Amino acid sequence: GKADATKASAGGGGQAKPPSTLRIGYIGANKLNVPGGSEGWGFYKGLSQDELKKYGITDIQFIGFPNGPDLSEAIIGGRLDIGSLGDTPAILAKSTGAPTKVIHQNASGSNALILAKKGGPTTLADLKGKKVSVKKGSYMHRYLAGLLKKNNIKDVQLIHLLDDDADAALVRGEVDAIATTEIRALKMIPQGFPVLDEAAKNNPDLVGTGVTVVSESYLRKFPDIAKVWNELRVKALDDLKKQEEAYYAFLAENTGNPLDLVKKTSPVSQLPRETFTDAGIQMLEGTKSFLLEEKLADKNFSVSDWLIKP
Amino acid sequence: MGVPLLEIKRLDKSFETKNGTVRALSGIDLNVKEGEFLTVIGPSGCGKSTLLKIVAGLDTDYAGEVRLGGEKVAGPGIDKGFIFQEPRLFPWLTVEKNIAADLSLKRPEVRREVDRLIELVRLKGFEKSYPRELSGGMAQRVSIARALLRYPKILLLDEPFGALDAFTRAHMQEVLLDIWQNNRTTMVFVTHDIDEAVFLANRVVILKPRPGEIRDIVPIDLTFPRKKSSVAFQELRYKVLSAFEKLDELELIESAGI
Amino acid sequence: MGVPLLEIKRLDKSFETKNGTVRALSGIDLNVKEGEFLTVIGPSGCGKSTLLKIVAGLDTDYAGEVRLGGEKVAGPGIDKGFIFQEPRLFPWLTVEKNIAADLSLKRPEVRREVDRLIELVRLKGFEKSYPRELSGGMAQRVSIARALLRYPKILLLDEPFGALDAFTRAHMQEVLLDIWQNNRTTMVFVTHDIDEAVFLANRVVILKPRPGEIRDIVPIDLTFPRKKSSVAFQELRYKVLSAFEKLDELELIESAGI
Amino acid sequence: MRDPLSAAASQATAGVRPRQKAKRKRKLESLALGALLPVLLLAVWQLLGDAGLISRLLFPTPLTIAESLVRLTENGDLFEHLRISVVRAALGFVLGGGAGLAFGLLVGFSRSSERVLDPSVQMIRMVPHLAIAPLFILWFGFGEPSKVLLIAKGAFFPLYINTYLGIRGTDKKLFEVARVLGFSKPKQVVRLVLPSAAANILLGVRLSLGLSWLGLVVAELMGASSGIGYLMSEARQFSKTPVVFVCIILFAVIGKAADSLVLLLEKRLLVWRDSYSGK
Amino acid sequence: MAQQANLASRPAAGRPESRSWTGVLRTSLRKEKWADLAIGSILPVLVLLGWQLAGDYGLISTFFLPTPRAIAESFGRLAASGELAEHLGVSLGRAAAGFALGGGLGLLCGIVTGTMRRAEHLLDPSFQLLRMIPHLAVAPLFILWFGFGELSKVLIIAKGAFFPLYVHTFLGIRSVDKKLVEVTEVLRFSRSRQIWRLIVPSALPNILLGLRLSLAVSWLGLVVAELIGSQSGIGFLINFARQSSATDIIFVGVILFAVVGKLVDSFVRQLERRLLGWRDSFDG
Ligand SMILES: Nc1ncnc2c1ncn2[C@@H]1O[C@H](COP(=O)(O)OP(=O)(O)OP(=O)(O)O)[C@@H](O)[C@H]1O
Ligand SMILES: Nc1ncnc2c1ncn2[C@@H]1O[C@H](COP(=O)(O)OP(=O)(O)OP(=O)(O)O)[C@@H](O)[C@H]1O
Ligand SMILES: O=[N+]([O-])[O-]
Ligand SMILES: [Mg+2]
Ligand SMILES: [Mg+2]
Repeated sequence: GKADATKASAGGGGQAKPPSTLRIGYIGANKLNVPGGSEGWGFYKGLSQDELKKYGITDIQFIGFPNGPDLSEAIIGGRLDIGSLGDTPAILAKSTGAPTKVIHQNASGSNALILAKKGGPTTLADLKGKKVSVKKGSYMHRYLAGLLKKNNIKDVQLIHLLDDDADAALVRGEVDAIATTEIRALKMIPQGFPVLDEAAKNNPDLVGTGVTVVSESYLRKFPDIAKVWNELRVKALDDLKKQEEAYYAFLAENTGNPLDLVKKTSPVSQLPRETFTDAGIQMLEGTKSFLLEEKLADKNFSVSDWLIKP
Repeated sequence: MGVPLLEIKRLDKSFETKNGTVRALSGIDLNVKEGEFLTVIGPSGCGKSTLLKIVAGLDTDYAGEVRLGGEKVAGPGIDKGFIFQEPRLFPWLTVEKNIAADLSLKRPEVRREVDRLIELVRLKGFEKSYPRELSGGMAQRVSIARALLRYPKILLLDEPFGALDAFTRAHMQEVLLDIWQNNRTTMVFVTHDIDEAVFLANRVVILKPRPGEIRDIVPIDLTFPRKKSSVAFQELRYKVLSAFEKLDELELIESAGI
Repeated sequence: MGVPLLEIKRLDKSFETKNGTVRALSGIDLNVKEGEFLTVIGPSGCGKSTLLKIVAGLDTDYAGEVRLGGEKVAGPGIDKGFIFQEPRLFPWLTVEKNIAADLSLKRPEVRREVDRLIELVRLKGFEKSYPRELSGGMAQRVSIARALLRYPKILLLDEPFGALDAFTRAHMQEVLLDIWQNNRTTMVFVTHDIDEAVFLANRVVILKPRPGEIRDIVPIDLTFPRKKSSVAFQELRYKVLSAFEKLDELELIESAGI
Repeated sequence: MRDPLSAAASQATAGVRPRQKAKRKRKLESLALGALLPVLLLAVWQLLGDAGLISRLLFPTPLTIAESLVRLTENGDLFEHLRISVVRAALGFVLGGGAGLAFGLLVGFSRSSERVLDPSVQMIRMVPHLAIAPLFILWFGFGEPSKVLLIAKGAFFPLYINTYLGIRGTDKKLFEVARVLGFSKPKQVVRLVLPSAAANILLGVRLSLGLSWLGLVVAELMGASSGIGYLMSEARQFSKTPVVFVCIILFAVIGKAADSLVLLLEKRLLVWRDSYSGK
Repeated sequence: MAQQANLASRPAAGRPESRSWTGVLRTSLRKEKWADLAIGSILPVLVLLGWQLAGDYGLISTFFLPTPRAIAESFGRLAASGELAEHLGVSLGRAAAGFALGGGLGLLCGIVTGTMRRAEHLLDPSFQLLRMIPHLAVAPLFILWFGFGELSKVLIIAKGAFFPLYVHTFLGIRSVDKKLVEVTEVLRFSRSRQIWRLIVPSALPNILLGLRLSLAVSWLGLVVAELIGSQSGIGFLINFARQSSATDIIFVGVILFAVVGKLVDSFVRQLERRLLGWRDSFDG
């Protein structure tokens, strides 16, 4: 992959000119039609656009997806150049042969929690023989399954439910617990649902990470994209650190979530400066082996080959 | 013949249409005694079918009074048999099921009676045919059999023999007279055939059109069986004819030989 | 009268139904000359409508030969006018539009002709009425006007006057004879009325039923205008009657006075 | 004149056999014609895939899909998924379609219930399935009841509206006949309205059946662990595209088979019709 | 021919009388319409009332089912900001385009397969197969083929709108009375005249029914069509609200779906009433 890319740029004789259009996918139905994080901020403020213009990229399109597999499919189909999604769906797609490379990992991205129903289980061990709902194929799935394995809790029945369906099932008491995102959990906790576990607090190795992937075909057209992208990102990060309140307000408006919850769940302090960290790569490896072990992913692949390290 | 079974008083009926009001009937006064055979003639569109439908209770939107057996007609019912101008068969039912209609052919008395009527209207062999497989006259005979099956107190017939050839028609006239005489069914019979009107009736009602009014009522005091060639018959026939239309039309009668 | 316009040779027709085969027509041999007025009578269900439909080209599933103007009849066409036994009006079109059918009333010659025909069939004032607002006879007159509008070379009429009262019927007979004499239209006219058959025809074809076969053809060599009361007319009428049915039925004729 | 059939029947049997043969031939012809497009599509698809003109990752070729189908059938899982889905769809159809039929009859028959009920029914018709799934779970849980109910909601409307309008299409002339013959209300329904509305009701059945079947996709999104709809969404979540296609094709083929079954029924029930059959 | 004069003359008083009569008819009709509206609202109003009370007394979880008042407040907020009108406009545009395309094709294909048996044998089985392919499964494929723009959204809606109109047009045509077909044959209607003067009017009740179902499918199809790569529309509004569990906004969307859908449906029924005035059929 990487060799290909260099060959392409060498063959082009100097600077290959990327297409004027760049298509970026993200997960969510965001009002401002940009992703969150420093990447989103850069585009929100117009900083990144200015930079990309230098490379002749004048038309930047954003596309929101309801979930990871849809985004992966769009990349495979050549409809997207770059996409940010959860590590679990990205690995699953890669294991089926998706032509992607990772250009950035947000290692401390996604916290998840296990909430129990009222009057239900009070400890993780109580989950034995119970029903727990989760959106299968998501990072919560990986977290829950990893957690159960780690604690050697058997006979747990995993129920596939979409997020708001899961909340309803919990309220009704139809499931004994749910594995859910932090922000959704924060809305449920005040209603009296006890927390059985929190990934970031108790099992930092199981939090979801987010990856930004680029399609191999785009990489051939613009071999420097990884470098350029990360430069943009760092620049945006520096900018947003100067105005944290404005950043939170942006996130709240973009996602429709209340400001206080946004501050809690997406603190600026967690936005990484590095392109990759060892801990992050460790987590990717862990997730991959887990998915293979569980037979959720078909084929093995090399994580280090997958990443475009600076 | 008994008390008046059917009383019609100052009956007025108009239809409201997009193009204005069509006055179909106006000031109809008529009594029909129990067991009487009344025939109704009149030009096309003069309101004969409308009158019959009102008596049947199918149309209750009129001015005036219509009483049957002393009571206001509220709606249709099996005591009032009706033979429509068109056959109106249920296309999804075979001949025998059309005749039985809502009665079950599994009941032996229904089965027997339906078979008898099919023979009477000369449709043996077509019991299991669907309406689309019948000729016009055959369909009309099915609809006659259907009405006869119920032995109503009063039978309202709207040109029932219009699609029948002369011989089948004569046969059906005999059948009808038989039923009338055996069951004392009161008959109100609309026809276009003046001979038929005189041949069957105790009285012939002649309507004139636009609005439909009674022009004349001619009593036919001939005994049964009647002979159409008899002088008395021909005289009455002429009387009905002259009542039917004004004199200048009678010239047409002469020449056309109606 | 010219060459044979319509030639029918050894025509056989049966219907396959769930209950077996119904033989509707068998061994029909018939020639109709150009400009001839042919009437067809026969008992209900004997195959008259079936015969007409085959001539019209509506039914091509038969054995034998049917040629019109020397050519095999391949399908229906405006050179062959057809008046169906039932009115068959388009329920969504007004009277005038039903008559115009596929012709546009915006064309002045169509408009004029439609108006003339509406007057002729006595429906003035009902141009804008829908079929459901018409009486049985009125609907039938609309369908007659529709067929007349096209001035076909041959006109096939299936009991066109069945739902008309005696006077309207006499009027329509006059109208038809006028058209026939002015345009030399060839007519094949099915009727149940023996008087009518004799009154209009050059020849009367008498069918017998099951299977439909030609029992007899009676030439009517009376000049027009004809008088129904004339002795010559009555004689021909009797001839047709006796050809129509066997002798024992003739007794019925006597008594019923058909 | 009294013996129309028997004499004629024997003579005609000779003509029956060739007629039947012709009929069978026509049937085969139409079948072949109908298979033409799907077969062509599959062939082109396979060729394009083999030639590398379409992404085999996104559009696994028919052969790959077939292999995947074989693999799925080998352990018998697929049949179990299918069985469960068919039962769900059938229950939902019976419940929703049955209610649609009943309400359609009620509203079709009575002006007053039409005025009270129809506006609300029409509004509920316009409520999106996906948006209210959480409410279904809240009220009915995510067990069988809510799945069946969600399917039933979809199945309700086509049958409702076709029954209702089928009844309103009944010829008034025949209604007059029924009244004159003194049909009781139930007899009016059974002997007049249902046969007359039969064509529309059967169409409603076809559409409802289709929606019940397709409704599985959304219904089995709600906490299912079995069923073909579940199999499909799970395969999507895990990017197992051949399995997704196996499911899509199963949806299409089984749905079409059920549809054809109703068509067959229709042909039998509507033999009495005398209507246009195309050129 | 005095009879003819008779036939022609209408009662002299006919005209003015009839005018006043139609006037009466019209006002009574209008009255009836208001009465219909009132009666039709009884159920919804009762439901709303019960819902509000149940919410106020804590009988239902307002987290999942906000009270009508809360929904109305959200509605007011969104409407005041002009957001709602914009989403609605965009969605109406998409639904209309998708409906026009899919419904139009459905009508056309229905006419083709309905009137030509060979075309039926060739196309109908494939159409029926396609009908049984789940919406949610093809939406991603459409995006692969046609991109994220309006085109794929419109096409997703069109796919849904196609089938009801197709199936109903086909059925309507195959229900045309053969007797009337014979009339057009005898009068030698051209093929196009036969279609427009006989087959379409006669199939119209069914076509209009198909129209209503197609419109509904187009409208509801927005939820799926606006799932991927959307920034506006009622479907997006609902998806956005789902992302942040804003149930009050979800309900604003759901209610908009119901109300607008019902309005469009009522419009078609009005059309139905006008176009099918000639019918002589049972009216309850
Ligand atoms: N439903 C209706 N709406 C409007 N006008 C109608 C309706 N029914 C009948 N009419 C009109 O009422 C008049 C009388 O019609 P009716 O059917 O009673 O005539 P009829 O005497 O039976 O004629 P025919 O002998 O031709 O059957 C006609 O002018 C007809 O146009
Ligand atoms: N479509 C059909 N399928 C089966 N049998 C039919 C069909 N059409 C007509 N028949 C049969 O063919 C025979 C002749 O019918 P046809 O309509 O020609 O009679 P007709 O002479 O016109 O009678 P009528 O004077 O009663 O109109 C009848 O026995 C009828 O049952
Ligand atoms: O992006 N995820 O679906 O986790
Ligand atoms: Mg009448
Ligand atoms: Mg006939």
